[in-house]
Amino acid sequence: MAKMIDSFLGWMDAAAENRTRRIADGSGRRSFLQKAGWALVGGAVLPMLPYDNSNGQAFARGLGEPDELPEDCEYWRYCSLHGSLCSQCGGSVTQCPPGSTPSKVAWVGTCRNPNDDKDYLVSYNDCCGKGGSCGDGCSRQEGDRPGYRYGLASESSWCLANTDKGIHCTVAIVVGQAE
Amino acid sequence: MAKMIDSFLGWMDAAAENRTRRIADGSGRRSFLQKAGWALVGGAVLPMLPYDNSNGQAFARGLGEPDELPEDCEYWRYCSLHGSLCSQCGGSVTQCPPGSTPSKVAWVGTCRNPNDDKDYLVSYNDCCGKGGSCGDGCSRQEGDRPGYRYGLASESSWCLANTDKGIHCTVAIVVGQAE
Amino acid sequence: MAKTLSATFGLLCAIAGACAPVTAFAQDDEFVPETLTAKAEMDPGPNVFVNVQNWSGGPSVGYIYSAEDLTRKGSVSGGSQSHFTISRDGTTAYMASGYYPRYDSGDGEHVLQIFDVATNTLTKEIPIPYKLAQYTDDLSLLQLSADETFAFVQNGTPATSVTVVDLAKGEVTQEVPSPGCFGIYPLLEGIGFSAICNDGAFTTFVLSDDGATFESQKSQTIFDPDADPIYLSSDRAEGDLLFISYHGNVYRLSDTGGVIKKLSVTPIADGVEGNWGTSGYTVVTYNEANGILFVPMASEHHDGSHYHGSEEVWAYDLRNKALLYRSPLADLVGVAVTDGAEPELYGFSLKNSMVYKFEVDPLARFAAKQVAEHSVDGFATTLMVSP
Amino acid sequence: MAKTLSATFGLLCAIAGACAPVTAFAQDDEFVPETLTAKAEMDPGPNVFVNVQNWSGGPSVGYIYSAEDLTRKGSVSGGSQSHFTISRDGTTAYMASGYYPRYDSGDGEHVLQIFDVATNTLTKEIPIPYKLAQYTDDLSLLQLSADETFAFVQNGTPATSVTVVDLAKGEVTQEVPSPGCFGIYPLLEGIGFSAICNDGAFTTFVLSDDGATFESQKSQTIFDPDADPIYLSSDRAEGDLLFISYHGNVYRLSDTGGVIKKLSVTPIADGVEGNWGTSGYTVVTYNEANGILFVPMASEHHDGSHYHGSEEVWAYDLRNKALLYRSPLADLVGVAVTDGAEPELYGFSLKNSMVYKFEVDPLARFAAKQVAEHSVDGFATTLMVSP
Repeated sequence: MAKMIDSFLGWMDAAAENRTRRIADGSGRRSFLQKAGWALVGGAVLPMLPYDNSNGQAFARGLGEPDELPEDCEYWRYCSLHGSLCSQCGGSVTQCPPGSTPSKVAWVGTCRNPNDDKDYLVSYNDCCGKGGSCGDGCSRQEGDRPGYRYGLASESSWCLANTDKGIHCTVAIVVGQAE
Repeated sequence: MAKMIDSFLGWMDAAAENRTRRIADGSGRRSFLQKAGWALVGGAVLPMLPYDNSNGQAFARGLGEPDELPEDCEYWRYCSLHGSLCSQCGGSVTQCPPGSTPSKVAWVGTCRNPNDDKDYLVSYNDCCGKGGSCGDGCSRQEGDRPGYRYGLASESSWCLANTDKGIHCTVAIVVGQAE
Repeated sequence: MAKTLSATFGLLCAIAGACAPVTAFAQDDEFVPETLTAKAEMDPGPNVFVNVQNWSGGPSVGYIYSAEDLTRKGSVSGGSQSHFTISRDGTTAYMASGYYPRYDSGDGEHVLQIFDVATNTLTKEIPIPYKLAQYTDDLSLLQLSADETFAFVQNGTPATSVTVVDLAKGEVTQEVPSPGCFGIYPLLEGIGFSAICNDGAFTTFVLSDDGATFESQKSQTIFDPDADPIYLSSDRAEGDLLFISYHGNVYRLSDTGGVIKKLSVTPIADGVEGNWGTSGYTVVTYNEANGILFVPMASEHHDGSHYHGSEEVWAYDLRNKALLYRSPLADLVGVAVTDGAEPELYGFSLKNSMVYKFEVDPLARFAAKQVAEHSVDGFATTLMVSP
Repeated sequence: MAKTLSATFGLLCAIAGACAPVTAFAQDDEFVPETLTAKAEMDPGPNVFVNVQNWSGGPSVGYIYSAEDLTRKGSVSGGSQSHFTISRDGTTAYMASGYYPRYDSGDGEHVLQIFDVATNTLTKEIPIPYKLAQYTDDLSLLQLSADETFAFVQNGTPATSVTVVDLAKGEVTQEVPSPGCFGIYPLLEGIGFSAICNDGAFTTFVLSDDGATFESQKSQTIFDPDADPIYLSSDRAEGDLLFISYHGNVYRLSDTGGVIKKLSVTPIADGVEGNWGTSGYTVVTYNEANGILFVPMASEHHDGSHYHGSEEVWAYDLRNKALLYRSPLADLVGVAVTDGAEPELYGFSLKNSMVYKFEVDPLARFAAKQVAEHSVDGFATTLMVSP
């Protein structure tokens, strides 16, 4: 645990600073902020396919994960999760249930993958635009901080930047390696 | 129980017919229907004071009731209740909680009063226009019928004729004696 | 160092603060970041639908479970106090519900929504008169015409009427007055339906092909609403309509010829000790292949107990008028059985917030035992099974 | 006997059918029918307010209990994901919340609502920018200025800012950008507030008298958000601000002079075996008369456990830096204590859905024991006590 927090702190400080500086590409703070703002709205920076019929099997590349992923709160990538599992209501670990919309913004956790003993950055996106409950809730919230560090704030709705607000469940996307 | 049902049936049939005919005052079915419709919308026929600060002590006249009224589902006048008790959330047996609005329409039950061993007609009005739950729910529903006898249908919202729909709790008003 | 920040600059800063963690990803070559998607379609296969009505000012939900193992596959959501049905082939779902923008005050609107089941998406929303019955759901409160071109929606203000919706055009064709009558039981041919009336008769409404006009016929007295009231719940048996009373009497009715006729009344609890009565909401479900009616029942039933949960589910052979088996399935308030030779029975419990699947053995007098379950959050009284 | 009914006639018939039972009343002379009313005002006396946030698309509710015995006296209801506060005298309640007419899709609006507590009625509704923080409630997310003429509302889109509302005029005077900062801690004089920022500093915003402009000052670093993060929860102690960290370190801060200064840091769990940490949401409450801080605490605290329920509530003498008593009050996530010589402590449990009253004995090292309880339905993280 201590090591993960250390890693997390490192990522929040120098490492993240370095990386974001690289992304910013030296084109000025204001320009970077605009880009970052866009990236944020675009959803966890990564290209987001609108629909996916792979049943969530298209992931786990390079993570050394088993074929069958666990569905309980103790699954490693749920370390900072605060929400209900989309895998229990028609989605998967990385897929929103049919008819719901991934949140444009997310909070982030740093979780230790027991399969390769490395720390990964995990983006926790809410699936939005659908009423009703999903499955069991998880509240591990490791690394959670109040809104003064909003990017780590698991107590916020993350459908807040979507037009359709209804929070249905939460997915956990491995978006990077923590150094 | 059997006696109450008998009484209830009697009231639904000849007795009610006689009474409603008297109310109708011989001025024609269509006219009666219009009056009845008005009475219905006016709230259990009876004059309704908009506000009352008597703490619900203004009732129990002629019912032989004790000063302190019980708050549980087994209280005699709750025989057909299906809802939560307004007395548990700021109202009383006959009073909607502050800031809520009595329903304009109601379903009716026939309950045996153990204090005088008589059967009474009880109007169950929802208190409307307020969100959130009240206290414990009661579901005695004696005499309940499906919507084909809507005036006895405890499975309906009875805020349905109010502008403000939110159902908060239900009161039980003794409006008449059953014969 | 007092300073005045411009709003624009401040907002951008804040976004950067929020997204810095998100924008950081690894440079490691072997790692490929995952992508976030929405699943395009539910997994195929037969489904169980449970309509969870929201009575607290929030969204109602049609939850969709695999009929195989009750895995939750998806859901569709609408407004408050929903009524719900599906097309015969299970590919389309319909929900009539109310939206009250201020929850507890002011005006609202009532709509009929049409959903594509496979994708769980809303495909059409049709405004309907602001008269929708705000009533515990029963399958009889939202029904389709025999050819599934019209929807019939129960109104209650508390005056009762039925809104007729042309599904292709997406518009209301008329409001059929049905004073003192309630429940919608569509005819098997043509555009029309019957309704239960307050005097124990039924009225049958036959509509014109365009849904714009109607003629009605009232039946003889079918049941005694005082002495032997029937539930709204109904199912078809070899083309006839089945109803059941609080006291466990099965009414078999014909609706051919534009009027309801009573074919038989079968007391299923006669001769059974313990004062048994029907118990629940969706209490009538019939397996066609074997002619077996499944009914949730409770002993020592009394005035007011008719919506309580079951003690047992009875398998009653309606062709041979024989009670075959009493399965000890407690706390159910709704049951639905498939029509095949090997019936599958589903049920749910409000008390336990659970939907269940039961295996029924035709060789063991249609005894039922639980084989799967899944939690259901909320207030539900109806369920349906699709192919 | 086919017939066509006119809609008008049908509806009237239906009304008659529905109301016939209602219109029937007795002819007996001695019987006086009861009247149906709404209670005009709550019973007088001090109150406990619990804000139940609705995250499921329905109304949030400020539940009002008698501070005497926790009898439920009333409630006020608003939109989704409410933030809530009351005036110093307890006569006025404020709720900032969101209305989303379609619950799960489309636009909505954010409003600040003002309620008269005595009558439980809405007296004013003020539209605010569609940026309200959709965040687990904390008292710091909706606050009043010292003189109660302005309200400060926390925004989060996730960019953070504060909406300033002139309560008399009923309008928004400005949106103060507070990038990377969160929480509103009003100054004791003038129109202004401080906020906690992402680098462990605070920023203090001093507004003009008309609320239309501001100046801001950033403090030195006050805490380490990585190593010793503080909760949003706060209370005043002799005019100073108290915060507490996940690890049980009390930060005592001054906000006089328009900037936050650190006065002291007091670790309340130092030397106590069992790796104790703070546990809950509303975790900082201070009794002025005796200088006692009450904090819900849990042993073996770890990363992610900071919002769990308490194992104990600690009475800590902040003037003498002494842990006086550890009351075994389990599962609390929020506490509030009165300021008098004989403190009354209130708390609630999400796990048990209960609000509790505890008697605190100043002669027994401020040990607390339960004297009343009442159920609370829903998700609540904040509570307040009024005179």
